[in-house]
Amino acid sequence: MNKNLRITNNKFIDQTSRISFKFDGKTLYGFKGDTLASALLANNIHLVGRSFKYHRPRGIMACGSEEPNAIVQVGNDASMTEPNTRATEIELYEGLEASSQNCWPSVNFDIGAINNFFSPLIPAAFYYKTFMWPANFWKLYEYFIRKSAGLGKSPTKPDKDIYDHRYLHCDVLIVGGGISGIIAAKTAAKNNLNTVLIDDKNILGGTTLFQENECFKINNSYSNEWLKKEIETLNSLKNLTIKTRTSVAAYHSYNYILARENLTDHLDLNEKKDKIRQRLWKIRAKKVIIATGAIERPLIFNNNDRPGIILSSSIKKYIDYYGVKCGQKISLFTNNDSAYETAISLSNSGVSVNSVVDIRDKTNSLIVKQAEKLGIKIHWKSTVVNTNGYKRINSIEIMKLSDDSSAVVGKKIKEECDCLGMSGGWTPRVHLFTQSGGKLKFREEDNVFLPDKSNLEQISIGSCNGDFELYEVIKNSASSTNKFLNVKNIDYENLEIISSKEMDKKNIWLLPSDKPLGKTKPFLDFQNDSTANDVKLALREGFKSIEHVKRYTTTGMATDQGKLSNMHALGIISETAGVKMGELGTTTFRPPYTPLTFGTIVGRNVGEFFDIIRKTPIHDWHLENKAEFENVGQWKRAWYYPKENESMYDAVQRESKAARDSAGILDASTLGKIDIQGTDASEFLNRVYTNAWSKLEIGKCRYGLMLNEDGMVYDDGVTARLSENHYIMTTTTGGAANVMTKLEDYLQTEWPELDVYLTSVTDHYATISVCGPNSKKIVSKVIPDLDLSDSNFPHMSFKNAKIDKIKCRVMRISFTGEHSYEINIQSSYGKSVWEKCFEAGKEFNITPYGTEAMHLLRAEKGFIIAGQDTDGTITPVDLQMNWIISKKKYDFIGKRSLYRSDTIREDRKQLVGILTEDPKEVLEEGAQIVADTNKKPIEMLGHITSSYFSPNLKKSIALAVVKNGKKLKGKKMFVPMENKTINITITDTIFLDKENKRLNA
Amino acid sequence: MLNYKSSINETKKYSEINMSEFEPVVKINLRGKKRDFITKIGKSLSIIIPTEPNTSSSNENLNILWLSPDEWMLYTNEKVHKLENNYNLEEKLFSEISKVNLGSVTNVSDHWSIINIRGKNTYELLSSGCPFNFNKFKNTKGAVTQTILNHVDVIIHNKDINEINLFVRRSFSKHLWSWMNDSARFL
Amino acid sequence: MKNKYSIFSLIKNAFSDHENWQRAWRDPEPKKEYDAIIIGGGGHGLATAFYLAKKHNMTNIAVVEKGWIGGGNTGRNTTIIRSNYLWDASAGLYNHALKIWEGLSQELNYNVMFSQRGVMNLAHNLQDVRDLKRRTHANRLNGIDAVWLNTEEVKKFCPIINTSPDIRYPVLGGTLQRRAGTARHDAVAWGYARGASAMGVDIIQNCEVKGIKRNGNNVEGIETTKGFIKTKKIGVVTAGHSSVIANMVDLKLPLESKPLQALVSEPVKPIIDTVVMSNAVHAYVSQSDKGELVIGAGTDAYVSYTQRGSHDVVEGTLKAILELYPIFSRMKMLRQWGGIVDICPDASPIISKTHIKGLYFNCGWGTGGFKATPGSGDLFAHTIANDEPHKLNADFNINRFVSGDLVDEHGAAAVAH
Amino acid sequence: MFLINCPYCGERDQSEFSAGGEAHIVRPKQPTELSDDQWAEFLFMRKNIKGIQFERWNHAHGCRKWFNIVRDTRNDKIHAVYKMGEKPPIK
Repeated sequence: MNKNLRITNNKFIDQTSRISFKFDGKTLYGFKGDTLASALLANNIHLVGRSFKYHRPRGIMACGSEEPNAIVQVGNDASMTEPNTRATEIELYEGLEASSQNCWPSVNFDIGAINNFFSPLIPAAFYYKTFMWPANFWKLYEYFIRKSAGLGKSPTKPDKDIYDHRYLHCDVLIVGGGISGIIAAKTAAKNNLNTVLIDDKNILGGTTLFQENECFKINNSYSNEWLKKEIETLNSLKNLTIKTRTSVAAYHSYNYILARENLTDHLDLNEKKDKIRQRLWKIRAKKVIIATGAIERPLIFNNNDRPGIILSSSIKKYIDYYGVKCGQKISLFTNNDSAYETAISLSNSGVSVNSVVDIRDKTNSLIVKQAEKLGIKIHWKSTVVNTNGYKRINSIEIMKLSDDSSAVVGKKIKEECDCLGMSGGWTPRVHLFTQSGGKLKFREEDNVFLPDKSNLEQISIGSCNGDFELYEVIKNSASSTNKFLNVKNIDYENLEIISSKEMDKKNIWLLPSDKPLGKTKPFLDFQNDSTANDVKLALREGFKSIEHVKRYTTTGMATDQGKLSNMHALGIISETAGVKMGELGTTTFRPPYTPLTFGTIVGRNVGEFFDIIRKTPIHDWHLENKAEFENVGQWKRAWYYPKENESMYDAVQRESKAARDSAGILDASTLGKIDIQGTDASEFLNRVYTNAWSKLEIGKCRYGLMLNEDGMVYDDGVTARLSENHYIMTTTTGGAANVMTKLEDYLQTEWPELDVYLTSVTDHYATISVCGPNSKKIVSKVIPDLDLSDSNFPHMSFKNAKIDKIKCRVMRISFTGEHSYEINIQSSYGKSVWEKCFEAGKEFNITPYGTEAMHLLRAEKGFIIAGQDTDGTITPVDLQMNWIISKKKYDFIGKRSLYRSDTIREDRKQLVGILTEDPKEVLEEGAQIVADTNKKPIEMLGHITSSYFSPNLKKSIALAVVKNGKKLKGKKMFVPMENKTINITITDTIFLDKENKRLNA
Repeated sequence: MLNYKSSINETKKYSEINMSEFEPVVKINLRGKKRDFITKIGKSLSIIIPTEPNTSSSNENLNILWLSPDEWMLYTNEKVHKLENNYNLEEKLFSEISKVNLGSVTNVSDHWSIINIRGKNTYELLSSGCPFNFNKFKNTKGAVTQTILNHVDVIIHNKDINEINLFVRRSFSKHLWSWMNDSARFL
Repeated sequence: MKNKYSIFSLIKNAFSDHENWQRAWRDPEPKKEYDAIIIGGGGHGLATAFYLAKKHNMTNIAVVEKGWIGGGNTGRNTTIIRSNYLWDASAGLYNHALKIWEGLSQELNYNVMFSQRGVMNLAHNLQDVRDLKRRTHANRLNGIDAVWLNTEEVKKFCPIINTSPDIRYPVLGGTLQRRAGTARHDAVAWGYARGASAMGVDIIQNCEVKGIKRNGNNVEGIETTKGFIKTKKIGVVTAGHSSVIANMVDLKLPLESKPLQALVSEPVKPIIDTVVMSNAVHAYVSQSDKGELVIGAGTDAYVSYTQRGSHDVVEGTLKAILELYPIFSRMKMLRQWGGIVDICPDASPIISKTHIKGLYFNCGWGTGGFKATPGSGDLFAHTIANDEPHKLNADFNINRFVSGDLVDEHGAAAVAH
Repeated sequence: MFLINCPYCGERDQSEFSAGGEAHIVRPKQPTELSDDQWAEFLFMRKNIKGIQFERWNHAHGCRKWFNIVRDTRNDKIHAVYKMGEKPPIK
C-alpha cells in the first residue's frame, strides 16, 4: 500500500496486524481496526462506485452511516453476498471481498455513464412525461429502465447465517456512546439505575475520542485524555451494560426500541461460522436518553460530487483516528469553524493544506486563530464555484462572494488539490426522536431542527439536542440527565473547560456560481443524483409540499435516507418558495435508522420454527406407518396412509371402503374439547347453540350448530351431558381456540350472571374413533367389561369405562354414518390404546384412515364440514338444517340475523347434493354451477363445496351450494370447465343409507 | 397393561442450563368465584389459595398457582403411578366442589406438560423468546406468570433461584422443546 | 391540454434548461360556491373530480385536501392492481377499473407506469386450493383472465419461490392473472390532478374540512380552514378518515380504521418480475422499477389513526417472506411506514348515496383500494352526477348492512390487497 | 408494541393481548324486538373515533379476562384501564 498515506503515530489502529482483502478483484492490504473505507483511502483509492441515475464516478464522502456514495457489494458467494453495504461501516477482516456496484463493465469504464451525457434530457421525474407512445411499448421501455436501475445484486441462494432475538428490560437506555452518552450513563448507573448504553461503533468515545487539540481541554488535559478516564470508570459500574457495534433501528411508542447488534460481521471469514451473525434486541426502557450526535452537512455547489470531495470532519477522523491521509494536497471549504479543526489536525500530521475557503467574513474564534498561527491560508468571504477531475478531483475554482453573497465577483482563482473537505455546518441526529412521535422545533440562528415535545419518557442531550460546543455539551448533558432521572451527580460541576466558541454563523443553502444554474450540477442527494435544479423544477411545476418535492425528485429516498440531503432540500424550497423553514416542517423520518437485514428482523423464526407445529399423542404411530400429513391450522393430521407406491387416490379409496366393509380407525384427537361446569350450563348451551339442551338426558350426546351474531354458521360439534351441571363440548379442529375465546367473551361481558365455568381440555384427551360393521366386536375386545348392547349403549350416548386401570370415556357417535365408537382417554395412554385397538382389529382388517377418507365418508352421508361446505355466508336454513333451529327458544347467538330481509329470502344459495351424468366424472371442488351455458353474461348459481368418487356407491358424488337449490331437486344443470362442460343433476344431500340403518348394524 | 407415554421424556444439559420433563404429576384446573369455594379448598387441602395476582402457594406435596381472579392451577410435587389414573385428589375435590356447585374442578394432567429448567442461564433462555419482564420475577420464589414463549402460551412457576417449572400444552410441547434446545445451544 | 408531455417536449425544454415547464395543476383559492365538492385529494377523489368534469361536464367543482394530494393511502400502498375477485359484483367493479388502467397513461397524458407483469396468489393448504380454484372458475366465467397453476407451473413462472414440499406450509399451487400488475402510485394522483385542473377543477390543498352545513336533510356546504364553501353536492373520499367526516353529520358507518404497514428493501438489480401474494402465510412482494422489493404487511386488530403499526406485524410478514424466499434473508429493510385503512365487515367498499340529500360516500376500501382508483372515481362521479348509482356500484350501497346482502370477499379468503 | 396494564395481571406486552373493538356496545336483551336497522346498528355500525376511544381488550395469553381501556387513537396513548361492568374512569 502507499506507505506515505499512513501516518505512523496513531493510537487506534494496530499497524502491526496486517489484513489482506480484495476490492474489485484486486488484493489490497489494511490493518485491524480499519474500515473498508479507511483501508481504500490508505491505498489511495477514492473511486468506489457509480451514481444511481447518471452513473457519475463517486468516492468515499463520509466515515459512518450517513455515507451516500461508497456502497459496495460484499462477498460473491451466491448465498452470502450482501448488496448496498457502506464501506465506511464495514470493519476490515481477513478474507473480505468487496466490489463496486451499478457499473458495467467496470467502475473505471462504465457504459451507463452515457446517461451523464444525456442528463439534460432526463431531469427529475422525466419518466412521467414520456414512454407513453406507443401505448403497448411501456413493457419494453420498463424492461430497460429496470435493468439500469437497482444498485447491488440480491443473493440467489438461501442465507447460511443464523440470526437471533433477545428481550431486554431496563430503567434507562442511553443511545450513543459519545461524550454526552458517557456522562449520562455514568450518572444513571452510579445512582443504582439498571442502565444500558449502546453505540454503533466498535468502541465508545465518539469524536471526542480523537480530539487532541489545544482549543478543547478539560481540567488541563486534552478532551480525549479526559474522556479516556471517564470510559475506564464506566467499566467498573456493575449495573451498567455496554453494547458496542449495536445500532438502534427503530424507536416505537411506549419506549419500545429495536437495536441490531453485530456479532460476527467484523470477524475473519473462518471465524464467522456457526455463530449468531446479528441479534435484534427488543428493548423496553422506562426512560430513554438519546445522545446520537450530529451529522456534518455538505455544501451545495457545482460538481460537488467528485471522488476526493469529502466531509471535512471525516477527513479529520481518517487522519486522527485511522491515521490515513485522504490526499496530499488538501483544500477545505466551509461556512463554519469545524473545518479549521480538520486543517489543524492535517497540518499537525504533516499534510499540506492548500487553503480554507470560508464563505464568512473574517472571524476570530480561538480555533481560527490557531489555524492562522499554523500558517494556513484562508480565502474569506469566498466560495468554490466549480471542481475539476472526472474520476478524482484535481482542482477547484474559487471566487469572492458579492456583498450580499447572492452572486460571485472578481476573478476566478484555480487551486490544484487532490482532495476537498467541505463543511456546511451540523445537523442534529433527531431521527430516533421523531420516529418515537416527538415534534421538532426550528432554531433560526444555525438552521437546525431540534427535539421539542414528546409524550414519552425521553430526552435528547449533546449535539443531537443542538449543543455543539464542548462546554455546553458537558454542562447541559450533565444537568439535563440529573433532572430527567431526578438524581444529583456532581462529577461534572466544577470542571475547568477550554472550548473554542464559534463567533460568526453564516449559511447559504445553494452557493452562487458564475454559470447559470441550468448549466451547473449542484448535487443534493448524491446517491439518487438529484440536484438543486431538480428541486427548483419541482417547485416550478407546482409541487410545493416537501413530501411532493421529495417524491418528485427522489431526494432523500436513497439508501442513506437523505441523512446528508434533506436539510438542503428544505433550505432551497424555503428560499425559492419564500416560506420559513420552521413552517415548512420536515419529511417524516421512518424506521429503520439504517437499513436492517430481513434475517435479523425474523431471527430464528425460520424453517422449522416458522410456525408452531402441534402433534397428537398418536403422531409417532402415524409416522411409523408412513402416513402423509395434512396441515389443519397448526396441527399435523394424518391425511392418508399410502401402502408401498400406492397413489393418494387409491389409498383414500381403500381406506374409505374398508371403513364401511369392516372397520376403520381414525385419530380425532385434534378436535377441540371444552369442559363446561356450573348450575347454568344448560342455559348457556341454549344461548350459544341453535338447538335446545335443557332436556338432554345425562349420559347422552347431541350435535350442535353454533352461529355468529350475523347468523352465519360458525362451528359445530357434539356435546355430551356428563351430569346435571356438567357437559363436555367438542368443536372443530380449526375452530377450537376461537370458540373458546368467543364463549368466554359472552360469559364475561354479556352474561356475567350465568354460573358457568369453561376449561379447555383439548390436549388432555386422545380421541380414537373406531367405526364400521365390526367396530363393536373390536371395542368389546379392548373393553371386555363394557356392555355394548344397543339397549344399554345406544347411538348418541356415552359410557365411562376403564381400559386396564385407566379411566376413559367411550362415546357412541358417528361422523361416517357407520356404527362407531369414540374412545377418549388421557393423552399419555392414547398411543397405547390406539395400538391395542389396532391389534384387536387385525382379524377384521381394521384400516387406519386419514382426514381425506373421513371427509369422503361423511360426504356420502351428506354431513357438512364447517369451513368447507360453509364460507361465512351460509345460514343453517341454507344448509336445509331447519330441524336444528329451535323455534321455542327466545334467543340464541345469531338468531335475530336469520330474520333480516336478505336472510329470509327463499332463493338463497342452499346446500344440495350433486350427481354427475357420467358416474366416473369427479367434479372439481370450487367449480361453478350454471343452468344456462348460453346466457350472457353467464349466471353462476353456486359452486361445488365437496366432491369425491365414492368407492361404496361406485360413483361420483358432490355437495354444492346452489341458488334456490332446495326447490331444484332433480333439475339438470352444468359445470362449465376450461375445456368441457359437465352435465349434473341436483339431488338430495344424503347419498348413502338414508334410513341410517348402518348406525346400528 | 397400557403403556404410559409422556410428550417429551428427555433431559438436556447445556452451558449453565438443565432441562427435563417433570412427569407424571396430577394437574387440576380450579375455577370458582364464591367465597366458600376458596375456604373449602383451603380446608380440604390444608393449603391457602393465593388470591394475590401472579403468586402461588405450596406445601411439601402441592402447589396452587394463581391464574386469574377465578382460576387456579393445582399440581403435585409427587410423581404419580403410571399404570392407573384414579387420582384421589381429583375425586375428593370434584365431590367437594363441583358436585355441590361451588365451582369447577377439571383434571388437566395431560393437557399440560411441565418442563423443569434450572441453571444460571434459565432467564437468558426465556428472554430469547418471551416479552415478559423477569427482573423482579426471577428474585421472587413462588412467583407465577402466564405469558408467551416463542409464540406459545406458557405458565411459568418460579420454584427457586434459577429454577422454574414451565407449563406448556401437550400438543405444543415437542415444538417448544426443540426451540428451547435450539436456543440453549447459543447461550 | 397545453404543454403536453412527450419525448419532444422534453427535448424542447432541455434547450431552455427546463426553465419553462408549467405547473402540473393550478393552485387556486377556493371560490364561494361550487356545483360539487369532493372531500379528499387522494387518487379516488381526484379521479372522481376528473370524471365528473370529463364525462358529466361538471367543471365548476373542487377537490379539498387536508394536506397534500396523494399523501394518504395513495402514496403509501404497495400498488397492486388486479381484478380476480370472487363475487360478480366485485369482479364487475374491479375489472371495470382494470380496463381503464390499461389506457390510463394515454388518457391522462401522464405515465402512470401501469405494468402488467401479472399477479399470482399462492395456495398453502387444501382449503386455500378449494377457495382459489372456486375464484378462478368464477373469474373465467366472468371474463377475467385468471388461471390455475400447479406447483411446478408456479415455480416456472416465479423461480425464486421456495416450492419445496418440506416447508411448513408448502405451495400447493396458485392462481395467476396476467393482466394484473402494479402502477406508480404518486403518478396516479398527480396525473388525475393535472387532468382535472386542466378542465377547470379547483384543487385546494392544505384545506381541512371542519364541518358540514345542512339545511334539513340537504347539504349546504362545508366549513373549512379556508372558510365556508357553498355547495349542494358533497362526495366524501377520505379513506381512513371517512368516519371522522361521517361523525360531523352523526352518520354511523360500518367502518373501523386500522393501521396497515408496508416496507421496501434497498434497491437491487431485477430479481422478481411479477407480483406474488400469499394470504395463508401473509406475504406480498413485488419489485419496483427502482429495484426496491415492495412488501405489504397486514393490519393491526385495533383502531388507530397514528399511521403506525405494531412491529410484530412487520416481523410476521418478513418471516413469511423468508419462508417463501429464503434468498432474501440478507436483503435490508430500507423504509417502513403505515397508512390508515377503513375496513368494512365484508371487506368490500361502499360507493353510495346516504340518507342525507347531496351527501355521498366512497369508503371502506380496506387494504385494497388503490387497484380500483380509476373505476371507483368513474362510478362515484356517475353516482354524484345522477344522484343514482351506476349498475356496477349498485350492490355497494350502505343498506346492504341492514338487509344482510353483503358482498363477502372474506368468504373466499381473498384478503383484498 | 403497547404496554397494557391488565387490571388483573399488571403491565404486559401487547403481544399477550387481543383487541376486541369498540366497548360498551351492549348486546340487545330482546333482539327479536328490534327492526333490521336497529339490529344492523348493533351488528356493524361503529363510532370509529379519532381521539379518545373506549375499547375492549382480552388478556388472551395471560388470565384470559376481558376488560376495557381508554385510548387516544391519535397517538395510541392509553389513558385508563378498567374492568368489565365498571364505569369508564374518564369521559
